[in-house]
Amino acid sequence: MSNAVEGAGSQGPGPSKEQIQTEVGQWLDEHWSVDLSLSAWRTLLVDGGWAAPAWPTEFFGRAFSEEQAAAVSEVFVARGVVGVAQAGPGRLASHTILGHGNSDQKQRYLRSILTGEHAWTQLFSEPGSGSDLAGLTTKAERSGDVWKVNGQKVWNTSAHHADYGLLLARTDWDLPKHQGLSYFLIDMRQPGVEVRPLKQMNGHASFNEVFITDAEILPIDLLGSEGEGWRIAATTLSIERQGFAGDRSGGRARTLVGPIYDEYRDELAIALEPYTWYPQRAGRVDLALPRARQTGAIKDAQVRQELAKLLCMQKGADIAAATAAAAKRSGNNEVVPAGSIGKLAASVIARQASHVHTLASGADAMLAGPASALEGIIAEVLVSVPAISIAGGTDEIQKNIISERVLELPKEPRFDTGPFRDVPRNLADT
Amino acid sequence: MSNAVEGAGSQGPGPSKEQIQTEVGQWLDEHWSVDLSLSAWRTLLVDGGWAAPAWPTEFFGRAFSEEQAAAVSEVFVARGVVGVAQAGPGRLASHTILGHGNSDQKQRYLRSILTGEHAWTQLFSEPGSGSDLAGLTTKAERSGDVWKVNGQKVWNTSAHHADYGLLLARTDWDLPKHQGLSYFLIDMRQPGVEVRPLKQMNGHASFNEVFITDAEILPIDLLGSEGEGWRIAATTLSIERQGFAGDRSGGRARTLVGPIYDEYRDELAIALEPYTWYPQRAGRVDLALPRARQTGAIKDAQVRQELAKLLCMQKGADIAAATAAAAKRSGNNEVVPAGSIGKLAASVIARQASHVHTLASGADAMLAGPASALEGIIAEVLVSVPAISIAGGTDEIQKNIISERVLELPKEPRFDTGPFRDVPRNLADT
Amino acid sequence: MALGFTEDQRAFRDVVARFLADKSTPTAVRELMVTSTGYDAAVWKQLSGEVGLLGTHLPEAFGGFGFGPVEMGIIAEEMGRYLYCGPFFASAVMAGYAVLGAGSEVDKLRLLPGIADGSTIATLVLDNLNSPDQVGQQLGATSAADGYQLSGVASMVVDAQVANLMIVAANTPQGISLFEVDPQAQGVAVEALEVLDPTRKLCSVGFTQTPAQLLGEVGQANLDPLWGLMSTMLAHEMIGGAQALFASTLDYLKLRVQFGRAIGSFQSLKHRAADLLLELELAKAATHEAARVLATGEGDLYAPNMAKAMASDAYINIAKQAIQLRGGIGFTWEEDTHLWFKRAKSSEVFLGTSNWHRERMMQQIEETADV
Amino acid sequence: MALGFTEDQRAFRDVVARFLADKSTPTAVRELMVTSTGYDAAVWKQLSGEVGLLGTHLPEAFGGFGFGPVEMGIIAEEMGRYLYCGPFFASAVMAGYAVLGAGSEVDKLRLLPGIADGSTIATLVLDNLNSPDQVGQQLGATSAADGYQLSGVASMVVDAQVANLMIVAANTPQGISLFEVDPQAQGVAVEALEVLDPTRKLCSVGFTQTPAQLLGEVGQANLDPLWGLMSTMLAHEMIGGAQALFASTLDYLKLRVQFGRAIGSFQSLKHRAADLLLELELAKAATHEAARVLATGEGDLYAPNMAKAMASDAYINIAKQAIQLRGGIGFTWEEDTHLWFKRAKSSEVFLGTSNWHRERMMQQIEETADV
Repeated sequence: MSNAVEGAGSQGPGPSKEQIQTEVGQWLDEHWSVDLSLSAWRTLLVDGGWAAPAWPTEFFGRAFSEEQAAAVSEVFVARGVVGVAQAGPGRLASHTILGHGNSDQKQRYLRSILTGEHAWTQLFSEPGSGSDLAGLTTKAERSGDVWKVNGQKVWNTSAHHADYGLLLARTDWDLPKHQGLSYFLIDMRQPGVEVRPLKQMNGHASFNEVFITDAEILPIDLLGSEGEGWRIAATTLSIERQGFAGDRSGGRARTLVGPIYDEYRDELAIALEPYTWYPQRAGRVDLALPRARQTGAIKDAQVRQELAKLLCMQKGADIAAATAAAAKRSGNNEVVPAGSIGKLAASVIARQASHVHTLASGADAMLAGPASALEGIIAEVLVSVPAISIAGGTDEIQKNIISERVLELPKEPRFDTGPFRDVPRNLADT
Repeated sequence: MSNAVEGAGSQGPGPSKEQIQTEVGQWLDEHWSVDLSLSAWRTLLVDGGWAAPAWPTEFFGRAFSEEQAAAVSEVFVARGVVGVAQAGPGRLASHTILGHGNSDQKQRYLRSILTGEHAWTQLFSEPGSGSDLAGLTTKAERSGDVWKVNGQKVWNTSAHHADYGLLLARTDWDLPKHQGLSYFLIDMRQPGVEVRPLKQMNGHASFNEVFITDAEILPIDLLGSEGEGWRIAATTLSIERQGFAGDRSGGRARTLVGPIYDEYRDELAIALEPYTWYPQRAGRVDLALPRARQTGAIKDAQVRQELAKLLCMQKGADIAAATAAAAKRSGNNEVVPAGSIGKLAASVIARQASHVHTLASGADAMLAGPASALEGIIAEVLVSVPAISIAGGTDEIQKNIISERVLELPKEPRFDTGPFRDVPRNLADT
Repeated sequence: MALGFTEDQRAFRDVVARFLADKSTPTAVRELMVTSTGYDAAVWKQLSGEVGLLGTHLPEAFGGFGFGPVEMGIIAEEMGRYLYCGPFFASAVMAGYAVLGAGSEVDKLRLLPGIADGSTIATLVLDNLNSPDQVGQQLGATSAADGYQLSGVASMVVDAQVANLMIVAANTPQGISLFEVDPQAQGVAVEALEVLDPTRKLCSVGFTQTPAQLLGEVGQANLDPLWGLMSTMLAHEMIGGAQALFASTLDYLKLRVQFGRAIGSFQSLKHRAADLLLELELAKAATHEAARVLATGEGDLYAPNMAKAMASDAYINIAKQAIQLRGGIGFTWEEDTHLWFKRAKSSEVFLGTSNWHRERMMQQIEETADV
Repeated sequence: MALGFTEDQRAFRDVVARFLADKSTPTAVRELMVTSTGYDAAVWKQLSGEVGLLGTHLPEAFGGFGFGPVEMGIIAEEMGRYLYCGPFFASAVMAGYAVLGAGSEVDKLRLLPGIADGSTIATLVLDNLNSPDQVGQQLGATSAADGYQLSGVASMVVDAQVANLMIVAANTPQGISLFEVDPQAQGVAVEALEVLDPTRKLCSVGFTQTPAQLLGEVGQANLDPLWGLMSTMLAHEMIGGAQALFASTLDYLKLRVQFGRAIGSFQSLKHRAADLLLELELAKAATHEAARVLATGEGDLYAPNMAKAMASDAYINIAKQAIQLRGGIGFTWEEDTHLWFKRAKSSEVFLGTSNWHRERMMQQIEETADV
């Protein structure tokens, strides 16, 4: 699925890379200072038109192509200049609004996303609809001049910092499930919205639950038309699948000196906090061999076999992904679609890595915390890996996708195509 | 499912074990001779009422209970007396006819099954209906005074020796699939029936294909009523699942001396021929450790692990089966039903055994035939094991049974409940 | 001894299960696992007094009930099922069997009645939990004027934080010996450790010239049979836990609806459940067999190794699937699945990995063959 | 060298595939596999002449085309896909690479042009097919007046029944050396063996004081790189076969109806297909990577080991499922699946099992680390 925003920005040839870099360089000479506050600097950036050069000219951008925008980023990175607020769900919000919002909505929301003034969260999943996202049951009903919303959301990253939410809710129960959903922009700072942290089995609380009770949304905050929710959500999900780079400073922000960097590092730390355990969730393949050497388990023939299997799978997956990417760049589509297969590979690899770490540690794997192996990293791997085959679409869903879309095997029979009102669902959702 | 025949025979207490054994002993003293021909001896047996003492008195039996019949067998085994023809599909035929036939059918068929004069085969499976047996498409249509049959059957053990067949055919295409089947006794020695051996990937030809073209069956050879076929087939299948003991002489027939034993051994050899590779199909777990010692692979840490896993599984399965059997004997039904689980275990064990044999042999596993490892047994294991998870109900079917009947998970949605005429099926079957 | 359980044994299991179902609820487990002692003293008292489980395996002469590994296995299995938090495994199983195996009559008379009635909470101090062959490398004993002195560190000791008796395996010039140590004695340092599985507390235990009393004869501690008994009991604990998780997961599959159908109607999940049942049933059979072998002395010497390897693999596979089949919910702290998952994970490496047990099994098969 | 294949390479693959699709049909395979020679001389002639594949990997100076392991891998992959029966692997791959690696310039000029144009059918005689470390235990060479004399037996030699040139690895006091032997020479005994996979013929080859000519320098035969090349080509053959079976199995799943639906609509079979695709894709990636590493000299030394281990596991898993998913039909002789199954099975143990290759890989990782 192509990115709605990048599509919008790719118009005409415009200035050359050199022209762009000269212009932005001069502008930075005049405006950039490490002594500015983050918000003051980003306001300058937005007003100067350099905040999001790939965006349309009407909305803070310059309608630059991907290459042209990259030329701008290059200069920013080279000079260690802090960019706009990019990390976390704000990016999902800006791209979705840019793709599907009306002018009023773009005017009201986009600027504060770029400056970082307002933070966002995504309100899609529910306890009763995980793999079956379109089966969600949060209700939005017109009541006089407003939409009244009731329901419960879950897996909401950064919801406790959010000012606004991207809300998917059911507005029509008589249509088939995908057709009865609408997409709203909801004010999180209202009494009907309660955010509670959701602790995971590994002790982290990267997500929240959000309880919505008679929360209100103005009609002007319906994104797109009523019933268009699923189509718009697809945009948000496709951007989410691209992942996000977090720090766009090329890593330099970590070491640069100046007040704005301090502020930026704080912002980044908050934005990245939910993801600190993600490398452990992936199994820390990088540590498998060193750890086996450290404990001496490398001398065990079983461990060698399991480690070799792990390294083989990792190598195969790396090459397969790189080959697919290279083929995509060169316009050759012979290669098997990489997304779901890569995700499935990541699950298998993480589980094998966890197995190897277990074998390499032996009884030491009973310990946890900073005093345990590799300052607790091994223990965190062991209790985090179960998440990788669930988050972002379970392995089962990936296998459905692979078998149906890649291998073209027949679809599962469906039991949820009639009016949503009549579709069997979880007791709690009725 | 209880055995229709044994149920029929279990009436009243009757004579004691001692009385029975005295009586049969005396009778044997008078009649048994190793110089008789097999058919002469079995005719005596049938006429004397000792051929099938558990059968009803009207049909060659004495209505003995299971224990009483066992008392008779005990004497036969002790004296090395040859019993009635028991091996192979004849047993399926006699038990099914006894359970569901009318008096005329019992009179016409049962005697020659006991004497061994007539051999039988089972004509159930078809190329287009394997796992889905009830989806068979062999047609039987009334045409004047006879049923005309057309279709193709497969996996018919001993069909090339058979005089008669147990035929399941569709007589009504407008009923749901299980209801449109009827059960026939068909004369195999007629022009419309062609039997061809079916060679397997391991080189054996244990089964046949049977091509039926305008074969004729008299109305008196419809077993039960029209449309009762599936119900009656269940009896045949339940007897088949009990397995058959082959040689009922307790192994003594192999060594005893006399003309009747020579004839008996020939009969047995023919009956057992299709099954010579069955131990290899099960993986020859018994040879895994000796073979690993023979090749020296026992010193390889990987082989030791895989071998240990194999022995663990085998031990677990043995104990589980023995525990289930003990519990069944003592009337304790707490234990998980053993059938499908045991069959599934056999598949897993055979595959692991094949893996161990492969590892233990290394490159020598490329060879086959009498000059290869263990006189070709290892090679036969490697190309026979794939059958164990297919024959007698695939692993997939066993898992359906376990998950639905044992674990009580919901059933698969069905697409074949309407009139059979409208059920999607294989191109060749339409 | 016949296969399967007698009626008495089944009734005994019911008693144990009812007690634990009442006392060791997930709520109780969650409360206890964050305490420093890790157990409920009142429940411990009932366990020893009213229900009388702690001396099940000990001869009546030493205050026990004179039952064998089968009955002890029943307790361990139910404790695993209900995730019992408390020093049963450390005191009754580990220390109890250690004293029973190595102690002199006098030692047993002195130590076992307390273990049996619960007034003593003992633990077994091993300086290696991977293999009996590696025990004794970190802990040494030297003979002193009035007995022995211990020095060294055991990096992981189960439930040492509540022990008032330590049975310590240490090396001597004559070989590995078992010693009795008072945790209050000079030079004993007990330090609680952060653990992956908070339902099984671990401490490091250090000794510095700590006075110790020899049990039995010096250098005569044979850890192999003890390891077999402990592994067999651990295997029971594991199949108990595996059964609990399997049952709760089946319930979830029947209840949870996605795409308009119970997820338990999806064939891939049904078949996975069947695969897990098979693995569980084989592991259960092997585990009960190990108890029977230990009780009767008849059967394969390596039955405990089989049991530990199979129970361990089955438990961890079921635990992984218990989370996976629940989706995101299964990864939350609120859901109870992770409590069993972590017990599965810690049990997987406690007293030797599956690989180690399989290797041990093959060694024993080959030794037997060489004779 | 970039990832993926160039347009030229893809076009080359098409040529090879079209040729084999035409010549190596299942019908042809079934006919050839029951002959004593095991190949079709006319096809062999076209293969060398018209299509010119046999010298793909040999330098132009020796009558070849000067391409590398990537192109050779393409041929091997397609041959595996179409189950080509003939001495390509023995002559071009095994003997060809052996001479290329160990022979002197003179040796190469004498031997390679014949291999390249197909007039020579060569084979490599190894007295052990499990590991290069075990080669030389059954075959020995002693120097004689006019060269060397060979004695001993190689129990399995690929396609020796049709070879008119043997390259023999034998032990000498200076170490393993390669020799050139005329199969017609004195003391050579070639005996056809009954094989599990009739598409790959094997013979035992015995030598009794057979005259032999040394290739290159005595004791300088380094079998490791040769083994890596052969393993990489075998891995290609295997992923080719695996792809053929996977594709035909998918077709079957879409076509076969049971219970009123295509069996490919059953979720457990769909998920199994997805699992197999994943395994296949990773094995393919690793196999193509091994060819690239050999072609460029850049990358992991143990890439061939990875390739053989992964291709082998993927092929045998797919082959097992190709039978299972076809049910009883898949077990019949008439159905073609078993032809590939048997090739998978023989490839699994040819040139080292997966376990051996993984162990070799770890040895190389550890050796590198020690430097």
